[in-house]
Amino acid sequence: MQGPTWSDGLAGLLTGLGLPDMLALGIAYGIGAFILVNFGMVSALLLIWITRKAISRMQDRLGPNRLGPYGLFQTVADAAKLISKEIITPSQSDFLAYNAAPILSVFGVLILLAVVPFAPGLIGVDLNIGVLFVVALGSIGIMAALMAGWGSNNKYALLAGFRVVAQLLSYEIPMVLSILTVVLLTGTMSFQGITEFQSLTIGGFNLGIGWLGIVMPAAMLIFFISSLAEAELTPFDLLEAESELIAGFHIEYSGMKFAMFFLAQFVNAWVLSALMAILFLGGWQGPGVGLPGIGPILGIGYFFIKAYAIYVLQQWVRGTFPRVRIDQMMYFAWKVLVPATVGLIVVQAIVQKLPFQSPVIYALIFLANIGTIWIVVTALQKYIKSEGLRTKRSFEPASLIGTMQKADTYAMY
Amino acid sequence: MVPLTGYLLVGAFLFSAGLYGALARRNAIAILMSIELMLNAANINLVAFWRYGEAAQTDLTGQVFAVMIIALAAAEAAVGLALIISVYRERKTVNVDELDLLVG
Amino acid sequence: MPPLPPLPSIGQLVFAGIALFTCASALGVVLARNLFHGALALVATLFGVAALYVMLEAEFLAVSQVLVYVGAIATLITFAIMLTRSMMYGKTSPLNRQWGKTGLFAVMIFLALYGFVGSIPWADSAAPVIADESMIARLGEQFVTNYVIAFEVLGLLLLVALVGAVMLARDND
Amino acid sequence: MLSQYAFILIMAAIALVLPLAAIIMGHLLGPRRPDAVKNAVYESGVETIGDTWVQFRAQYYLIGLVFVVFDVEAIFLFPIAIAYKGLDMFAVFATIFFVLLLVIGLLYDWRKGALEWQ
Repeated sequence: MQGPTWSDGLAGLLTGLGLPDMLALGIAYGIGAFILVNFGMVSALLLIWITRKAISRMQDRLGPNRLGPYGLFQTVADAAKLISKEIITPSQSDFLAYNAAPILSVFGVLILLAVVPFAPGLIGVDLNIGVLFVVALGSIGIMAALMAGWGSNNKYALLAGFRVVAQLLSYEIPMVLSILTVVLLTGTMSFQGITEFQSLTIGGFNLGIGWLGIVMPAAMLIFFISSLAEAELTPFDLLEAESELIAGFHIEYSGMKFAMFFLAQFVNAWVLSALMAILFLGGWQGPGVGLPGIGPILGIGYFFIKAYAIYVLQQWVRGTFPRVRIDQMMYFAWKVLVPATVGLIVVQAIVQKLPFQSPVIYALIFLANIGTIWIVVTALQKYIKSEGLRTKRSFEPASLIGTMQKADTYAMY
Repeated sequence: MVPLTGYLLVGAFLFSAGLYGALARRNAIAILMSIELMLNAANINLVAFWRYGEAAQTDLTGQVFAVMIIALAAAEAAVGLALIISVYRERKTVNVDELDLLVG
Repeated sequence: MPPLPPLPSIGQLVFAGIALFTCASALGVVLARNLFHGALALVATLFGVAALYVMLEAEFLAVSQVLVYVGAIATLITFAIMLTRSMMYGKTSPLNRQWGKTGLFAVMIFLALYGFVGSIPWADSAAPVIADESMIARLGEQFVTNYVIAFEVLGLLLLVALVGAVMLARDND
Repeated sequence: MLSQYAFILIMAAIALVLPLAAIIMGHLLGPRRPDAVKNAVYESGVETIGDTWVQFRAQYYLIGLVFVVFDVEAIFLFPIAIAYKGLDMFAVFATIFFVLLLVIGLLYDWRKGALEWQ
């Protein structure tokens, strides 16, 4: 749209070699898509390594350190091991659903990389509806989880599949609505448009720190929390609670098929952190991206630093927090996050129509965000207090008799 | 460019398939899925006529109605499936030819 | 010897592929014995229809289709299938007694539509549109200006659906 | 615009083929010695009785229900958000009224306890 893009450049190069326009563009697209997909699959190895290192440091361990520098090649060895493992297909599994699920789950994540802007002009395609594209294709993962759970003909897998869907559905709403606050302010759904909105030009020099996360911290926080839930990371990893569900919906998968689910999960976490970097932390924006020549290279650097930093932050949260119960998970999504985001949207919609200069409007939006955070924190404190009281009561001997009810009233599925 | 006939034929096929499913299946959920097919057929026609209309650039009526039908289908599916679940709880079946409360 | 028809363009080939995929999945929906497979076929059909919207340059509709139909309605249908345990592993026929007559009727309807569509000289090509962001903006504007009544009524309908369906589907305990 | 989606189409094809190729590789490279016990469904070593059916709660359906309604709301709000700068006050109030209608629904379900996980 604005400025040259990589596909134009590559196609131009190919037409220069004497190829017809259509074919040149097709080849350029093919190369670009192939690189992007492979980037996704290979970066999963790096992401798994980062995860292991981060978690082990938090638990006072060393993590992988044998193979290669800092154990970098450990995940490569793991991949080689997984590829040479036997693929066991449980009897009575449904052929279609069982085999399509791992492929679809990877597909649904890799296709999202097509709209992630890495630098100015370096984005797979800058769709007009980029934001909604990401949200919509997230539903492939939901279907894949249901297919895996049902297809493997295992009670625990189906149960976990149901839990996955319930959780992903619940947290998709706050996520979509927090994205809506960004779209409401920027007035565009294309990722490059949103990124360019976050520049801060002073005296002709692009400082690139007009990040939306500064103006709307509450929306950013809500997005981060929902992205944790969407990526099935620890405070919300009750879908894979090993003590209850053995391993989650992919319990019956082994070898490469299991690896596909694993890969999808890690790449999904990274894509979500990249999204947060784009929407709230300026994506490739940073000091000096407006400069000719060096600008795009700086942009790639800024983007990857931000995305990986948020990824590490996710792992930090994962290594720190305990797991929530399913009723707490639902409570948090529907009774805290959704009302908070809806309130935020209504307030922001009114504020943006007030007859003030834009700095005043930004200040008002910021105040609304702070207010939202305060309300949420107060509500949570109250909830945690009552929860603590309940836990304490349930350990008192008198109430022990009260808990001996019919088992089904306590069942959590 | 694909002629308008192509889209209309796809729509006609989806509609006929949905009609068959809605009338011939026994399971209430299958009937609901067939109805979704028919709604989709209508939507394809709306969007195709919008695109091939005189003023596709300015007159977005076709698209507006298609979005509204999508929303309508969502409400319809939500209530319909809730009804089916509720019926299942009472009668332990969702086969429509076994739901004959009104037959003496 | 009549002149050969012109070679199909890439767009026409892609359209043919999508149309075949959509129609085949639609047949899968109504013919599948296993209801879960039917639901999967429905998801495939909905994706096919979304691809048709993209070919018609209505990208916002395509993405709404995926978001609402695949993300929400198909999931609801799957939930309902599992909650009512209506899988039917081929033990009983998925069709009722009148399937033969109905099939004939559906085929006749399709043939009638086919004849009707084929008999009218529709436009072979459409004027190019610029389907950029301003078109989506105009769509949004239409919701709250020209079609504001329909929009609010739809909001009311969704409210009623939310209240009514929840009351219907709750466990009564 | 259509050329953008050509990229998506190409990428979708590659993103489908590569995982498939990886799984086929796994099938080719790995050993293949199935037996009855290995292929049995793993349910913590307990023999599986009956089919997969567990009694699920309607609660899952209720979550899906509320989700559907809010999803539809989002579909309408995104184009309005893009057009927002050019809208007049009437349109703004129409939008807010639409949102509030659904909030009423959410509050009703909240009061009726449909959002509790019993």
